[in-house]
Amino acid sequence: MIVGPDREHGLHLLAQMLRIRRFEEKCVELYSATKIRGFLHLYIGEEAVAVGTIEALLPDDAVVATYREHGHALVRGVPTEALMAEMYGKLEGCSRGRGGSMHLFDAATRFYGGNAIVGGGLPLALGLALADKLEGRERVTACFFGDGAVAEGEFHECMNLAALWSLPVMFFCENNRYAMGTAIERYESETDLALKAASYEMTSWSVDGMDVLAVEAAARKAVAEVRDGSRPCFLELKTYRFRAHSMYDPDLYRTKDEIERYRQHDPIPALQRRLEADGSLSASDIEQIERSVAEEIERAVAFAEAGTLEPVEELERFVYWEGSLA
Amino acid sequence: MIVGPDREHGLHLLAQMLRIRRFEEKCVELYSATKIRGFLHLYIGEEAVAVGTIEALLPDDAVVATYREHGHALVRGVPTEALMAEMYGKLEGCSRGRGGSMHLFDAATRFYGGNAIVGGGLPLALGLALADKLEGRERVTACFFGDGAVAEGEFHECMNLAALWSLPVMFFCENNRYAMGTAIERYESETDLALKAASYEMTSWSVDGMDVLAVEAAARKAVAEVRDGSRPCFLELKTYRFRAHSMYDPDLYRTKDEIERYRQHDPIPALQRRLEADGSLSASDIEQIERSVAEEIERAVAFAEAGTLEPVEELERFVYWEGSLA
Amino acid sequence: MTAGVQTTAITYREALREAIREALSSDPRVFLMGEDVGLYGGSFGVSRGLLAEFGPERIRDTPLSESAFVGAGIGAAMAGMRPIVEVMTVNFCLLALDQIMNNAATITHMSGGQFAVPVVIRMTTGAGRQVAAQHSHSLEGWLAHIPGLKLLAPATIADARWMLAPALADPNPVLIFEHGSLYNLKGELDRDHGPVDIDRAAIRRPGSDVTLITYGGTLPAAIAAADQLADAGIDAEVIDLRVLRPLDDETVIQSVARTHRAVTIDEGWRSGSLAAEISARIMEQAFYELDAPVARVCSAEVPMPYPQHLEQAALPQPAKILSEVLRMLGKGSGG
Amino acid sequence: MTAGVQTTAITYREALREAIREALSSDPRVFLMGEDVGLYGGSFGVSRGLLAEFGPERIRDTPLSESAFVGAGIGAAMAGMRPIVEVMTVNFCLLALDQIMNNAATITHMSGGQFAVPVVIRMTTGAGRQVAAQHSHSLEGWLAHIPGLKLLAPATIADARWMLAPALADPNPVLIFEHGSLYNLKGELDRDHGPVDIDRAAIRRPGSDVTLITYGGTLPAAIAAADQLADAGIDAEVIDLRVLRPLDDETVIQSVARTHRAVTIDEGWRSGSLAAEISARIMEQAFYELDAPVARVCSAEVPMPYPQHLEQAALPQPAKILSEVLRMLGKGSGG
Ligand SMILES: Cc1ncc(C[n+]2csc(CCOP(=O)(O)OP(=O)(O)O)c2C)c(N)n1
Ligand SMILES: Cc1ncc(C[n+]2csc(CCOP(=O)(O)OP(=O)(O)O)c2C)c(N)n1
Ligand SMILES: [Mg+2]
Ligand SMILES: [Mg+2]
Repeated sequence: MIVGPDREHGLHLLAQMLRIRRFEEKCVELYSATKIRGFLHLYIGEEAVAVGTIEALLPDDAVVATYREHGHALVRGVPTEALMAEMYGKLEGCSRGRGGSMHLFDAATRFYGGNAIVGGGLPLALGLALADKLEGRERVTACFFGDGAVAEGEFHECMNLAALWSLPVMFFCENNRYAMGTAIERYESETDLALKAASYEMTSWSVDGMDVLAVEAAARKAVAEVRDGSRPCFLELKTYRFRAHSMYDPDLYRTKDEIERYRQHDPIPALQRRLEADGSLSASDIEQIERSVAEEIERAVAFAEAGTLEPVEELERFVYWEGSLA
Repeated sequence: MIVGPDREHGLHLLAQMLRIRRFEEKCVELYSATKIRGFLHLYIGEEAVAVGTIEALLPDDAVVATYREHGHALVRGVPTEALMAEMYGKLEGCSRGRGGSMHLFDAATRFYGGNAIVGGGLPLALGLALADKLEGRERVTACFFGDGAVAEGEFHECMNLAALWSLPVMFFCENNRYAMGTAIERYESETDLALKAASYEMTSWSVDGMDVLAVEAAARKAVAEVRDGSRPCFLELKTYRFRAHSMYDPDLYRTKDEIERYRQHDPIPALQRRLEADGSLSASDIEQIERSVAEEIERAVAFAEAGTLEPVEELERFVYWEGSLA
Repeated sequence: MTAGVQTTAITYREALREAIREALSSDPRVFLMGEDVGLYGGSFGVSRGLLAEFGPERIRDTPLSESAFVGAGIGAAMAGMRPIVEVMTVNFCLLALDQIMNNAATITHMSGGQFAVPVVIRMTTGAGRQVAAQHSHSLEGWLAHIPGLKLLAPATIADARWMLAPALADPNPVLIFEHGSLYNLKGELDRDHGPVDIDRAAIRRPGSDVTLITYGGTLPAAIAAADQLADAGIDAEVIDLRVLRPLDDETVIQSVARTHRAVTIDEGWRSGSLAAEISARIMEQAFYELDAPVARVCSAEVPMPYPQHLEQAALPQPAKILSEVLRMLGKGSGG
Repeated sequence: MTAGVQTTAITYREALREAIREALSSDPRVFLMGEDVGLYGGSFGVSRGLLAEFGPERIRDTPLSESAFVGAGIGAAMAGMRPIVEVMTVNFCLLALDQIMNNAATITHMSGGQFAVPVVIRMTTGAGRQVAAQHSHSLEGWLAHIPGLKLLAPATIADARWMLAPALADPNPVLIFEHGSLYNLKGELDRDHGPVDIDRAAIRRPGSDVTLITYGGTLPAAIAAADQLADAGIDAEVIDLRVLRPLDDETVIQSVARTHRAVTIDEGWRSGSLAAEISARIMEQAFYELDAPVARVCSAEVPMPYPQHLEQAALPQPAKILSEVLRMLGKGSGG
């Protein structure tokens, strides 16, 4: 049983989840208006995962994420304006507009992307953690990936190497039960993912990813193990996406009923109810959070709209690093 | 406790192991004489594995092996002459001389290579088994690979897919404790390999790979599961190679002591002692086996020596299939 | 349209689906496997409906395990099946390249001609949909480097419909590249056409002043450029290579011998592109026929950027083809 | 040898080892990792002794997990380290190609210039040791297709010794290809030479009648051919490309402008080879200087066969270069 948060922290978690939800709802609108293009993978329904886990990180820790990473970038502190400008492909975006939705990067917050190859970020996370280990820094690298990535050979290689070398990597497996249109039972012979981690001699847990307090508690425990024990941990976060895989997906491979059932566990109302029950949340609190989130997003949209398109002459910049390194 | 074999079967197993041992000892000689070139990976010390496992297969089953596959090809029934001619790179070789030591192929015995990419044969084995399953044939595909291959992503993908699709693949993991110069403790976080298999919901056992009777018994049990249960099994064969990884290897990464310790478990004298104790083996039996093996190898060498080199004009043949298929 | 020929309006996507359906219906050894080919219907909708029609044994959804299932297709082909393996996009085939190069392309030769590998591997290729650096590769020209493979690039509805049967009948591994921009292409399909020749390039537009050589996703750009050139009084021939390996030199060289000028249009990155190979072959086989150096219009050598204006600037466009040809004919703006 | 220059007799292998040792000694951010680089000393003996000298933290043996450890090198480089990753041979880099193309080559651009990727990835390449189809690839010319990478091919002892430091100082991913036939090459090393220029090709033998362009493992064959041509009164210039991406066009084009004839010698398969790119660039930049079409001497388009006579027949040999040049100069045997 997770002890209730203090009022301030509870409101903070709620606000973080709402920031993601409202940001993405706006993205859907902007996608319809063709302001945002390409692939757009929504995190709606899974917000408790990014919010709860990233809560457990220190500012100096690193984050490696997937193509479904708006939420992670937002709560990690990548400026909302820069995020929205990136969605627009504008020069002021956090990747200068070159990356788009799937490739959010931000050196200032040690946000190492946004990786659109399933499993492709895991080796990078190992390397970031190895650098910390070799340099004697007590930092953690948080690596997010989906259940589908577990089937990739890369997952296996990385679990072994991280455990073998005692690398400070925190593996956060976002198990939303689907890899695109394929349910986990249809692509994994053993669906207990935490069990798999154990076969590498890696400590692993599983937690309800729809309960932000449970996520935060588990993440704090796991991250502490990584940081203090200087070894990797694996945390499975059982969650669900309410929306289609991407804007292209007609979502015909699961029933409306199933989606409805999971919507009953929407992490945002769940936390709201809990805080209300505790007496920590009033109607005006909600109103205030919603207002401030709305303003934040409005500002971001205005910023993105006002942003500039990179001159075509600069197309070939950054293929190679400009200048030299220290 | 494995019940002793009848006399005839015992002599057969002994002869099979000796065929491999003597064949490879001859190869070493021929390598020094530069008759054989390129990579040469010896199986000496591991003979009980190929002999015991392949004993459990039916003629129609398929075999997929690695670059350390002389033994498997020999006991599977690829003609010794064709094997030796292949080692020489002669037209009469089982791969027409094009493959060499690492790429022995033989359609007649369903011997699907000889694969020099660690892990590279596993997906092929899946495909062979899938074909059988789709066509409703009750055949087994035996897939051999080393302990080192377990670290490859391919291993993981194939274990999952085989288990998920219930493919009749018999995974034979030849754990000789080293991947080239790296001991298993130095590259696997969890060295209990049968445990790994279990994490795919695949039945797995481990057996003393220096005891050919134990290997045969375990292989028969496992192959029966695959054939009757139409699902994959994993068998770890704990063995050891007495020689270096390849002829290029100075073998400096393990102690002479360690090698000596394992030599005490040499599978050939072990079986010999056992048969002698049972009273099934006399000095003249041994002599006769040795003589017949020596003759077989002499014949093979003579065949290879007399073989022809493919005309240079034929270099570009077989890049594409010649003719059409049914 | 010739009178008497039976045609139907169809999309490139539907043409591919019809070809797969026909293969499944006519040969029990054929099956389709890949990520989301079943219940989802294929990430580009090509296989929609086939699971219901042929069942899960023959329409197999796979885990995200590119190396394993591509290799399994190779093994199944060696055992006599006729697998169609779908790699969702060319971008993910990098994860299966060891299987493709070291097994599919090699086993027939390495076994001294004992085993055929009649597998077909389909993938979507190309950019243009703003899906950025990791999802916009055009690697088919690059993969054409590998001996032992055959590579096809259907650029028309007829090729989408009729290339699969001969590819499956071929005893060698055949890779088929479907450009993402073509799926919604609509046109009339000759219903009685039957299997096409998968050895030869096709002249899509005859002409006498310059040869435009291309394939796949850039065929429409080449045709558009040829139309604009016609307006300027320049008669361009357009060759659709269709087969990227082995290349049909004859069609290219004969055309260049007539036009004396050639431009290759190729969505691959310029350095080491298939366009370079075409240029080198013309150099070797038709040097003395050339009135001007062979030119290339390729993609800019950048990982594809997300914003539309940069992506379009990076890709071969009719305007670039046009200006290349005008420059070659000494009619450039001098810029 | 110029008087006063300090030299030592050394092998190519030792030169590589010295370079790695120097890097490890002078920069604490440098470490070496790969399969069997430690206790075994590297499968080609390059790193022998380094584990004892620098310890297991900086000389890291890895599992057989090419994708994971190459990717880990990329990540460590992004975090400020200077990893040297050894992929035992180019044949196995196929398993790590997704990391190389989609991460190493792409992240700087995709992040809008925020992250440098100063990783060095070394691998042995090439055929000639009868190790057959899966172990004899020459893929470096093919990999030079990928924007965002730099590719080096040290063909001399000096380059083996002096290319690593500038490669590590480079903020971009640098791939270094060591041809297996060169490790035992012995020669004198100028001890005070210091880092070499990794932007330019080198003229290894000046000449005026024809330009032989090559790199890596085929440099000795090109030099041998040039020597034999000299005997026949033909003065060949030999260019060692050294850097396969980005290519140094200037050195090549200036040479061709002097000699008016060029042959590229490349161990890669002919179709889609780096030699094709060289041919296309000469076509584009020096067409009017050419007295004859540019020729290519490449490997036969076969998976490498095991027997020595077939392997040697498949590889570029001095005799083939010679006959190509003689044919070009109209002095062929007419055969
Ligand atoms: C290597 C690779 N194969 C296939 C794809 C196409 N693809 C993109 S996302 C996805 C599903 C991944 O599922 P999961 O890992 O569970 O993450 P989720 O989308 O559910 O967050 C697929 C198949 C890809 N991007 N990379
Ligand atoms: C993918 C790949 N990586 C590296 C190598 C080089 N190599 C050949 S054999 C070998 C060791 C393999 O060990 P194991 O699988 O245990 O088989 P063993 O040799 O012990 O029979 C290595 C590293 C290879 N052939 N393929
Ligand atoms: Mg998922
Ligand atoms: Mg081993």
